[in-house]
Amino acid sequence: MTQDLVLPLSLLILLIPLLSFLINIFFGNKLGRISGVVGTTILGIDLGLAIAVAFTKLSSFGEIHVIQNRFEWFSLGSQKIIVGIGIDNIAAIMLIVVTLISFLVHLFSTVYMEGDRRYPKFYAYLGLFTFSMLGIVIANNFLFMYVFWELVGISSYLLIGFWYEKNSASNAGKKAFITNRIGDLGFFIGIMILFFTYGSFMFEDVFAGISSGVMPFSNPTMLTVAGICIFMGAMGKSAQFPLHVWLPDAMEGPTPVSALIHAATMVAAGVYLVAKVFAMFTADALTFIAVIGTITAFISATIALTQVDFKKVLAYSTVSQLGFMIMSLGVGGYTNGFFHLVTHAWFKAALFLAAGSVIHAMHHAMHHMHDHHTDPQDINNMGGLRKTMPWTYRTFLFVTLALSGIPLTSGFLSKDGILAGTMAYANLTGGWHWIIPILAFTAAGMTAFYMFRLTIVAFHGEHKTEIAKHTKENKLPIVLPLVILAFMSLWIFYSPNPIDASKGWFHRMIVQPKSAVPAAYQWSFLLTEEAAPAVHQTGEAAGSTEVKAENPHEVTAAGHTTGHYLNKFQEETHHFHYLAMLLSLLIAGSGIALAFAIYQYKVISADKLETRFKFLHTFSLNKWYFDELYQSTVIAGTLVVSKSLSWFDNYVVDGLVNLSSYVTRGFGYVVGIFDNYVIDGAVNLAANFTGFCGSKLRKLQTGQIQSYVVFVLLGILILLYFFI
Amino acid sequence: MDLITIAFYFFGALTIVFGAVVVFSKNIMHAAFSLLFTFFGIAGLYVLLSADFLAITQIMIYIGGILVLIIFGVMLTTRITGVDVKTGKIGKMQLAIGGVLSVLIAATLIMIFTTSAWHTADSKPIESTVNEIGTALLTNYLLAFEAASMLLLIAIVGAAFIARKKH
Amino acid sequence: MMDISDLVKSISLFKPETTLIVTFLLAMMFDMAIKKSKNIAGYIAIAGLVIAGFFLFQQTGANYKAFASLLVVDSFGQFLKFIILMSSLIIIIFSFFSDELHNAHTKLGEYYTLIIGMTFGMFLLVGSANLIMIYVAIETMSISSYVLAGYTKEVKRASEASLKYVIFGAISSGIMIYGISMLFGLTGSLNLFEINQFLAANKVATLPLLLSGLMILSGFGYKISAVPFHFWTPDVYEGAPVTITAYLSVASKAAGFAVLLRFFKTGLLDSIPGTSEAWQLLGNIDWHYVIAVLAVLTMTLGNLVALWQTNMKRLLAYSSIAHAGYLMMAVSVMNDNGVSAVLIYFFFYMLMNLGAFFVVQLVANKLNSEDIEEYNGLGYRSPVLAVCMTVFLISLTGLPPTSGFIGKLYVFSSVINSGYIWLAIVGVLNSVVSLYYYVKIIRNMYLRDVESTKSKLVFSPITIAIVLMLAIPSLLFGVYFTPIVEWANYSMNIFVGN
Amino acid sequence: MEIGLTHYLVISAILFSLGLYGIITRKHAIMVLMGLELVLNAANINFIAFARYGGMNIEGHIAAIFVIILAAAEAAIALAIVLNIYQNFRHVNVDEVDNLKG
Amino acid sequence: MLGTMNFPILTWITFLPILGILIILLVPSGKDDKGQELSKIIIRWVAVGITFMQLILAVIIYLNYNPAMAGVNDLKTFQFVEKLSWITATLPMVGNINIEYFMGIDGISVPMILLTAIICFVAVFPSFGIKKAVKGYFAMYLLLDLGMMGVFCALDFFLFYLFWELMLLPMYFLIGVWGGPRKEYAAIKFFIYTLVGSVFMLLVMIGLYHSTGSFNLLEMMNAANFRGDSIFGGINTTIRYVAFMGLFIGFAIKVPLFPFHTWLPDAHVEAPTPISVILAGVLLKMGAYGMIRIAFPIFPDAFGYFQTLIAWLGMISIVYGAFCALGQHKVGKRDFKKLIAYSSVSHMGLVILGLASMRPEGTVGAIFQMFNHGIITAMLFMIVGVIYDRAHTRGLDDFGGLAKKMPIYTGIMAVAFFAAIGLPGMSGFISEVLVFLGSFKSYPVLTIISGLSIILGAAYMLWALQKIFFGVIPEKWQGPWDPTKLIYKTDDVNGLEMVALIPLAIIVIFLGVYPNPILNLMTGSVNHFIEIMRPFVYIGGM
Repeated sequence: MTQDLVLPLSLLILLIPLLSFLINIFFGNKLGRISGVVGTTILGIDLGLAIAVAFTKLSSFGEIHVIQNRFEWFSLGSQKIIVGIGIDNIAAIMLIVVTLISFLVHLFSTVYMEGDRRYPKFYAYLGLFTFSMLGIVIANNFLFMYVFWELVGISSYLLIGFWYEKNSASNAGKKAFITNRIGDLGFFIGIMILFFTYGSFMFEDVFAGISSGVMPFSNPTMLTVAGICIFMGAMGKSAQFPLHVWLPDAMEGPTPVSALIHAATMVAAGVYLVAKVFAMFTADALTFIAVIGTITAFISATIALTQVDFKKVLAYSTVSQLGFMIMSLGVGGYTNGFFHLVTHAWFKAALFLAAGSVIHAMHHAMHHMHDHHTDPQDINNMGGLRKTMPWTYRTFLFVTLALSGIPLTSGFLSKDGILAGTMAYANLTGGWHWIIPILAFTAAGMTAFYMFRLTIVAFHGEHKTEIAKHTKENKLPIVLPLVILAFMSLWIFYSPNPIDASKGWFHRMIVQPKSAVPAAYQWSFLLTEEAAPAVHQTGEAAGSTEVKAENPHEVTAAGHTTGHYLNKFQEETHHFHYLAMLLSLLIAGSGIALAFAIYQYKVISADKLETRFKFLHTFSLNKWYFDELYQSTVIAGTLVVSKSLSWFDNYVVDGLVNLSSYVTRGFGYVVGIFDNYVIDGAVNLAANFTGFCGSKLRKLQTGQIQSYVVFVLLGILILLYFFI
Repeated sequence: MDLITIAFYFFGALTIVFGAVVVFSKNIMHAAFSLLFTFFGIAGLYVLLSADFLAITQIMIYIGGILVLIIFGVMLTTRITGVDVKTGKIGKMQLAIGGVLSVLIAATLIMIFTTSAWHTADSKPIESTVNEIGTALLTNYLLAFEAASMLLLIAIVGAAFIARKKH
Repeated sequence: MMDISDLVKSISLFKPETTLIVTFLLAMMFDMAIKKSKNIAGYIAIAGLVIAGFFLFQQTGANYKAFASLLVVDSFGQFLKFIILMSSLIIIIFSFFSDELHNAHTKLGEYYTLIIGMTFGMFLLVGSANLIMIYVAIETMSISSYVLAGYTKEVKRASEASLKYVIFGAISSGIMIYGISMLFGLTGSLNLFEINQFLAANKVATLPLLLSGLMILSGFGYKISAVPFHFWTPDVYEGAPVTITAYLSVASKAAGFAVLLRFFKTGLLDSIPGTSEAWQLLGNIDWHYVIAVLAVLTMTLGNLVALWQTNMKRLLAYSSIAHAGYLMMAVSVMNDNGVSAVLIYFFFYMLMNLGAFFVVQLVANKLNSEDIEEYNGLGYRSPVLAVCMTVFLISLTGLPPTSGFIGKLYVFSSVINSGYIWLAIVGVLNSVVSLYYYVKIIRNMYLRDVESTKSKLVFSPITIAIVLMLAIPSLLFGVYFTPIVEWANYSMNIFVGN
Repeated sequence: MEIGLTHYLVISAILFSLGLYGIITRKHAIMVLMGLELVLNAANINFIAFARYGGMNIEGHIAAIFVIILAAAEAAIALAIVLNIYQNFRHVNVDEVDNLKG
Repeated sequence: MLGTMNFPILTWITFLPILGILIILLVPSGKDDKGQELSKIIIRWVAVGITFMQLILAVIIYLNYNPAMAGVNDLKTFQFVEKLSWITATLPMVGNINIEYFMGIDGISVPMILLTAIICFVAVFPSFGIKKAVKGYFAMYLLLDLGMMGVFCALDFFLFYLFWELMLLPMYFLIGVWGGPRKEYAAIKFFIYTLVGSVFMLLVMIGLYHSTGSFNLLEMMNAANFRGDSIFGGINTTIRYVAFMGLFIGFAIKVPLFPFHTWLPDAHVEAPTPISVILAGVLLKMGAYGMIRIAFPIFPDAFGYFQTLIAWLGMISIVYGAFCALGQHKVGKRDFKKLIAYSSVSHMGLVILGLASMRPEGTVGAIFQMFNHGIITAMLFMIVGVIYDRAHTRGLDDFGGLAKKMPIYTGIMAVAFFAAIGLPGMSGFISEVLVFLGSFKSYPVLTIISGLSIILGAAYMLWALQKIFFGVIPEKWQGPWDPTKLIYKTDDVNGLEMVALIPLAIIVIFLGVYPNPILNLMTGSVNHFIEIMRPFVYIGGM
């Protein structure tokens, strides 16, 4: 495939899902059951194309930074609105991620959504979503980014609220959309600042502008502000603290949707955005990003510890992992952050689809038993599914390992890189920044714990209910995607070395872009050794269709030992690589062990722990007093944090969100009252006053002629003395 | 004090006193007859102002015409046979307002009359005005004179129509 | 002193008025002679008016101080005389269709006769240039109108109207004549031209001049219903027969404005050459301001009180007070532009106001009521009439594309051109207020009682034709008004002598 | 003190005010008309006085004559109307003739 | 090319409704029920025919319009110009009074003419539901159409004013006769409110006439034409500021801009569906159009003086309108139309903000927003009309779960709602973005605050969407239709409604993807306009 074909094909990839949308929305009712097949087929074609394009890009043109075009969307006379599409390496990989997961979800849904009244519509929405998501992927400018950003939001809204008969579903959809819009506002303000300053929406123009030293409002702080504003968009989409509240609610949507949108792709869009515009973030902005990511990762991990809803656990886990990615990008670990995005996409999609599989099976069992009250998503109703659903269990277990960061999985590779990056970062910057790796490691440990808690409670042991006993393994269209996704979580896809990804193709292809921010406002350790020329090249090439970035191979060739790394940070990361690996293995291992101890082998009774935590003095009477006390300080302490953070999340953060929504609505109410009574009141008052004057003046007309004469005479006298 | 002065004060007093009786009297017949004296006083003032023709006209038209008309009016609209020739009670408020207003107007007018300079000229030798008036009415004021005749015609037609009983 | 040639010329220029006198006499005689015809006097009156109109037309271009300066014949007067003539004509035609009048009397001889008499009085008033002449003319028209207002004499409210009118009118003219006597005392003359010369040559005391001016204004003001001389207006308009109400609201107002303008321009204009932009008035009194204040009072009171009216005639009475206010705004600028605006406004005002009253009359014929509630659903009961009424009301409000808007346009134009922005603002706000009560009628006609079960009202085609003949020009002049403007511009020069 | 213009004017002013007072305060319509006559006569005194002291200006006399004529005509009409009121209301109290108002 | 022909196309497009009115008035009303029904049908289709012909003329104008010619203040570059002497009379002080029949269009008016033609055409179809006094209704409808078209074509202030006022009465009747329960109040409120605005305009118009000796708008835009001693002569004088404010308030009432907006919710709530459509679709645009065409270029100095205030008012309108719409879920009866009415306040505030920015992006965005808001809000009101026809209620609480019963309707509705909240792919997005981009350059802080509307808009629109379409269908919707028992009809949209709605939806989406057909029309004119204003205005930033 030649380079010229890449863009037309990308466009085709973008538009094919739209076709699916159009077919299903307009002819869905006629197609009926076939719409699923149509959608899946179309996505299959799309996937094929995406693979072709991505392979072409990565294999043949890997050294070309981005293959892109630019064209005028519309013009305002002299001011032209230039947009375009572009495929760089991360876009190429994202193409595969999106189309593959979308394809698998399509496939999965043919069974899962079977029998739904709005089956064709579901496929239509999926098509719309895929279209929008692909649009984000291939956008090479802020405007398109924003356009598809919004479209993704709306398709997410439609899909979350797909079962709109449930109030909770439509509420969740609304909440998701509006929370996202808050982030989008920031995003939009950021775009305005950049457009205002650099006169273009194109990434390359903006970066060129920044590197030439032009600052928004001639103030470098404003560049940080612009960066944070752009990042706000990512916070909304990627459910970062404090805008993360919508994601757990979004689980009201059908589970395949959760897999596609709220696990693998859409929520990753924020991370993708940060990666795309990584070059424009200043040191301050990056710090902000890192802190937000860390907080998110930690808080949601602790919350996930105690959730009982199958999907909620996964949802918080997703938030937590997104936090990891954002954190990684924030500390400067560009490659690892994006790497985690990709690996996470596979195994989190697998987890959700597995969850879907379980729920589907539970539903069927309930249906079979004529039970309509049990919560099919409560893990305490499951248990022992290992026996009834072996394939689901196996894949689930494997991807759980991946998520927990156990060697031989992709998750191990990416998470390890992130953790090393945080340590490198803390080491380079020092001070309170050490909190970031500490929290990151804690969160990683908790991840392992809660994932295994989930696995054990749901799949191991005995059937906790009759329903669980009656579950059956699902059909192939459900199982196959699980297997494929689990398979994708093997280390081998990314690096030949199961413990070090840096030698793999991924790290070779995904190279941290050169920061466009002038050195004064950027971490010194993120700056590449050689500076100016590459930038100029970018600037000159602004008009052409493609831009050659600095080629890492050339650097490697030209440089020597330290020059192997692009910058100080990568070098430092490499130093911490093994330490981080060791630590993370240790922590993950103990997490898993603890989970097994509590839930599998019941060495420590979870119930008792909770009870004793609540009634501490009864604990003291217990004969395993010391033993338990020792144990409980760790676990119960964690529980306390978890509970309180969960409470905090539910009541304070969510409460704040709700409060702000109440305040907003209340304000709306007050404004409404104000409008009714003050503004309109003033208008009516003027009218009434006029009428009042009229009614008073009318009294002069007494009907008695003599009083008229009095008025005339008085009038003359008054006029006389008035005009004298 | 010469005769003219005495005459002025006499006629002036006649005019004002009876004028006051006209407006203050409770009995309408008293008022009507007081009006006669007022008109007479005014005619006297005219004489003092060398307006001989006007004085005669005043007596003839006003006393002879208008006043008789008024008395007829009184008689036609008031039940003579009854005792109700009084003009009825008037609200105190109305009286007060009327009083204050009249006093204000009088004060204003007198203030203006006493302080302002009026167009004055040396008088020509005084002779009978009849000639001059006659000439003026048929030359300079011919149109007004004719118009007045038209007006009287209209008034006759109108008054006759209104006063006529239903046919 | 008047010489013979002056007299001959004067008499030749007096032909329209002479015609009216002859008509008056003929109408009276024929009415007595021919008993059978109810409207014979009316037909004669129409003929007389037409002939008078012809003679009036002949005077085009004349500029003459007739009858030893008692009367001025000029194009300004000619315009307003035409207005008066036309409204007399229209009113007589209206009267043919007035059930109110025909039910009250078997014969209407005096009625038509008095209308001619009143027309005669107004003709005199329009041309008068002598204070005595003005007094005589005002009395001539007043005396006719007192009788006409109470023409349906068995009707209580008509007789009440007539009483109030006569008392108020007599007192106003009494005050006016007292003012005239003071002006005479100040200037030693009754002739406006001589007064003008005297004032130009001598300095007179301000206070008596102001007082006499205000007292004279009370005489004019009562004719044009300016606040505070307006009090008779609502009561008399409500009580009088509709035709007379309409007549009073147009013709006698026209005469009043004529004399008002002539008094100021002829009597008080400082005729230094080249001051046609804005009249400099003699006597150290800011008459612009006086009239402007009266204008504001007049239109504000008229509009505000009109808001509360439920009787159509009374409502239109207050509306006519308000319109007097607008007109006075144009008077207050005291320049030729203002005069032109008054003339233009008057022409359109005649069309729309007479039209509105005629509709009131027709409705009253059928429904025996002038209550605004009776108009409910009129738009469905008699579509053509209601549409025409809407045109008149919109025109009275002064919205395009009706002629009323053009009138307002010119009035505001003259005001703004003279820099009285505040006055213009008060004026437009007033017209907003006026919208409310005019629209109230439209509302009743169309918005109320929509699916009415009441029967359709059928009017004779000829009455509909008459209404249309007033409504269509009201609309047409709203989009093409050049002839009227040209005519008014031709006529705006008030003859001031040499 | 020499009797001058002002003396007459003062009489006129008082007469004028008296007339107005009568108009304002009397109930009986004919009394109101009498007040009106006083007003007109006050004006006439002015005319004549100004004529006398303004160089025997005959215009003042003419004016006075017209006032008298018109007063007569007006009185005739007014009385006719008052009679008509009497026919309709059976009284002539002007302040009670107030059906039209507001 | 038609543009060079002598065919007076503007006259035709403006006065075509007269023909329709005449035909309608001549249609006999029919003797019996059948005859009456027939006459109603004829009247309706006459209206369809006339508006369709207008639409065709508008398209012809559009196709023959040359975007390269700017117009604004330059007679030579105006197109389809018709200039005839209309009123000439001599006046003593100002010389000749010259009123011209002067029509012509430039890039600012073409989109508006197109919009008017489209909206008037589609709004005829919901009018088929009008049952009483059909003849009067359509006569008034066409008269309104005439007035609106005329406003956008006129280049003579007098002519403009004539058309401007011409719309008042038909609108009064259309709301007052065919409106809802409080129609009288709403109608008179509309009437008086707008009259207050236009009388000030009248005064300024007269003043301008006296200052320039002409009613020609283009001449008024040239400072050289003002006589030095005239009231509006000179520059930066207080009287010019006052006059500008007079004009501005006159137009702001129509827009409607906070705090002159309170007539709008009432008028919308009470007006029948097609009239709401026209009101929101075209009438509101006239205010903003008047500002661009008259107030700003004639008083550029005063505009510069008040620019920041205007931007503030725009911002307040945006946020305030959005809050009021949001507040609708608590205040009084939750009326669907009121919600949309307030959203109009918010969206039109955006237009003002864009204009106040005096940037090409902002101004083009503002005009495009006028066009888009016209189309989108027209859709929204028709959508309300559809359920109102079925349920005879607009209370948001009366609905629920309609998505199940009326899927097509829900689809169209979703398009309209998403367009209203500025979703990309819909035309509203483009204009919103352009306005914000422009205003951010001049007024960054105000723009950011205005950005709140992005969130609030989503909040109230989605809330309404949820109320109506999601959840379960209330009891009263189930079972056969019976208005007496509050059981509503739940047929999906019918053909007639589709004819009205689908074209609009297509326009919205098409322009959202490819806005050039409209943007290209106006860029030339807008840039020229900005150039004229440039010396006087604050353009902020860098």
